[in-house]
Amino acid sequence: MTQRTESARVALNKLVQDPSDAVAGIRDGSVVLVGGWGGVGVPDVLIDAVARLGASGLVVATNNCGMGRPADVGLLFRNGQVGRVIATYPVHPAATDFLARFESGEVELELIPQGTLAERLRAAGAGLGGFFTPTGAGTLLTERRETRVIDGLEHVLEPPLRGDFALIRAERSDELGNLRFRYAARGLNPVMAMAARTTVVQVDELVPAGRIHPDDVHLPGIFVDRILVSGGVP
Amino acid sequence: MTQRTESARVALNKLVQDPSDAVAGIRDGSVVLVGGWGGVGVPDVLIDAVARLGASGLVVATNNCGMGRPADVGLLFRNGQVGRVIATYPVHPAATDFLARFESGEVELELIPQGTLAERLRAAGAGLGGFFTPTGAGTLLTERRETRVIDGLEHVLEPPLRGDFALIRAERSDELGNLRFRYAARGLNPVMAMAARTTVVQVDELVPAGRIHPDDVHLPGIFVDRILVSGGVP
Amino acid sequence: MSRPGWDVPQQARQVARRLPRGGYVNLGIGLPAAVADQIDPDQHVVFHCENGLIGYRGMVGGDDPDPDVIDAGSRQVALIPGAAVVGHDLSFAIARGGRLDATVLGAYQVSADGDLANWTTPAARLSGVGGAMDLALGAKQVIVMMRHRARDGAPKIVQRCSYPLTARRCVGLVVTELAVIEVTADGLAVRQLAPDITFDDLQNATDAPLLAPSATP
Amino acid sequence: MSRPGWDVPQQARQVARRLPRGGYVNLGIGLPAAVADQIDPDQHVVFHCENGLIGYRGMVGGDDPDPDVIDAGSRQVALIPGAAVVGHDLSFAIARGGRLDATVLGAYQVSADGDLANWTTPAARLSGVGGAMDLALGAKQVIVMMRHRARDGAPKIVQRCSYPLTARRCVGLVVTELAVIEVTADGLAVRQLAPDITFDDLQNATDAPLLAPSATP
Repeated sequence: MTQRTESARVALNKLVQDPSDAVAGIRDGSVVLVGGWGGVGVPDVLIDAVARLGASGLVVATNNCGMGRPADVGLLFRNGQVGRVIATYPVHPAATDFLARFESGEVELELIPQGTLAERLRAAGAGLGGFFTPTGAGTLLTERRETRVIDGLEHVLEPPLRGDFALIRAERSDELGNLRFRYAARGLNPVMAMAARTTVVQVDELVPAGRIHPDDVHLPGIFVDRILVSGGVP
Repeated sequence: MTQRTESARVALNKLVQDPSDAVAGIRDGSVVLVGGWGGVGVPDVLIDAVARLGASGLVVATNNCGMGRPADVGLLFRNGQVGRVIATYPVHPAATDFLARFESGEVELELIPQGTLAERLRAAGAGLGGFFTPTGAGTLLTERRETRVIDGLEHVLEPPLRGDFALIRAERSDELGNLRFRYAARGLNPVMAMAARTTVVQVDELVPAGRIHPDDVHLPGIFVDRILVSGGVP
Repeated sequence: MSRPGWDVPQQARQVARRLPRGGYVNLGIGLPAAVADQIDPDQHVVFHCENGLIGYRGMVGGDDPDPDVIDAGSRQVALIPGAAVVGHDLSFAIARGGRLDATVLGAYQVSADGDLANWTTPAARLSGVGGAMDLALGAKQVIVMMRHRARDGAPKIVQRCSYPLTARRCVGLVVTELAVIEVTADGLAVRQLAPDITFDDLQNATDAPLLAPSATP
Repeated sequence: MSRPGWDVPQQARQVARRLPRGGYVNLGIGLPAAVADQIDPDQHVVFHCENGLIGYRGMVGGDDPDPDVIDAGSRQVALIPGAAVVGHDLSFAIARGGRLDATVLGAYQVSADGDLANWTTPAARLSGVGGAMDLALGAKQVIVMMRHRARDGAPKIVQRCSYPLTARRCVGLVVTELAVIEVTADGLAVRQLAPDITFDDLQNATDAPLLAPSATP
């Protein structure tokens, strides 16, 4: 008589060999959290695999909407796979594929403050039902949100943002999925891993269990379901 | 025309030499967050300094209420300095000083689930106005909380828990207050540091800036105001 | 004086062998702590502690005790290769966010429909709650490991809890020194009896009606 | 073609020297990024970037660029001794939790009472917001660093913003290529004029009334 029905996350056998196995299960309409900030920490091989998979009508949460790299999140717009995107900074001049789909009305955009994006992801990961924040209160971005004055300051109620899948990138993983990130490539990757039912990580390097000191783990493997070792799209 | 009036946290000159300087400013009625979980990560020299300072009517947030060590949070109960305590597990048999003050009605107890304590502290640190959680809904512990059904599950609205001071302990600090904790001694120390207007850390070891790799910092120095180097109460 | 049923290590083994292979499992304080000592390493269960240690095991001969490596009851434990440490905020985000495959908790009372009472009694003027509510609500499966009766002999498996609740309808399995009992939609189904215990013994020690092993699928 | 007033490095120095000594300061994208290049190291300002880097500086000769060490505008920067890295959740907890002594942001419009409009224009069909709202609300002091007029010549310091707001009454100081202007309870007080700029020049380029340096305490 369990209350949650998600499949068990197991500490064992997280390693997948093929990019297509890494993204298996992403379906039309899936909510996919895509890590990376600007050009760093981008899970390019996983994005490329989603492009090959061909699922469409995806709801994508991302910081940017593409920076003109061969396989950043822009590829999913180019392929017409995105139905809705939740983003904070979609206006980079190189986000031409997003722009075209947005202009034609094929893609719906939910623009949210960057801190609210991070906090909504974390709220999902932490099992919260939502939170009040003053960020964005009284602006166009929160017109449809419930509001409440707390300590004299107007707050908006933000819901958790849960993903079916998170596609993230890390520098290093051990066999249990304990991750290390490198400088600004950390970004949203850890909170996205927390917020998804299935978290897939692309890592540059795999090391044996025990090689990363327990106090040096950035994100524990309990948040990681599948590990793909790959240095990136050539 | 700033919105916040707290004094500036400066990256410079965080080091204090004397325990009394470390806790200066704690006054009657101050809200003091005291780190440590069970017997580990306990800022004993700082607690001892508060005992010498003699402020009373303190509102203390802590996991436990004492484990019978010479200078754990129990000392503040022994001294009659605590008016109200927010705790998750005050029933350890060694918490005799708390017990006596509680039985006599001198100390008021707010008992909260451990995860809610951590989350309320983090909410304060993250500038949130509160959050909805299912934990504790429908129990005696949340009888006075606002409730709301979210996704079919009853949630309670929990407010942030902000401290005037946080007294925490870390293994190591650099000159800028970047901290490393050791195993289970991490505990509530980092979130308490986030939640307080003034955060004081007792560290076993001080190292020069640059000695801790930026990717190996557990808690950045921006959350730390004062550093006292001390190996503990003899 | 020998008591009927399993001893604590045997009871802990009954819990341990039912934990999901390769799963992440939290162990509460008290009796559940013993499960870490009885797990078969080939099950590859990773134990999570509310204090932020993920991946620990019971101490064995030759282990050096480390004062900062302790379980929820402040008992010395050891870390496995691949262990990780987080603060309480993340430790409870894990528990509350649904990342634990199971938690093993002690209890004062468990009801026929899986209600759990394990943090206070009606008589208590003072109680501790710790992580009980977070874990009972957040883990995918809640296993209760407890003595079958209270010290005063009162049955702890009851039709309806008379003690203040920790969480409703959360318990899936109850392991006492007398039996392993599953909470099912049809009622409390006995899955295994301790060697020297009969079904009638068990029913006599239990307030709520039990379904005998033969009567359950 | 030379334009009147300070060049970008000079303008950045005007901002830099007004940053609190030993303070934690966030720099937004665009013009504010240049402040990291103009800070006096003896001020011991620690720069925070929304991407999670805390403690960076502009590149100097001999620095090795690292692709993962970049500022909010993806410009190469270098880390100082004592730098720390956090994820976006903690980076924005810092910003929203009131830990930043100041943030330097670009703007489309600033009003006489410190309202900030810097994320979209009425004509825009598409906008980005990034961390603007988090920072404008969370930092203890908001400093705007911008060109004095828009590309079409329209004044950007206005009596009342006509563009959608980022946050109300948050801006404390405005530094343009023409002047340093403080938002006070009495109005917009000119604190410093660029060498070749007169007060009348400045007022002519500004929609809101200004208080002349001599008229302000």
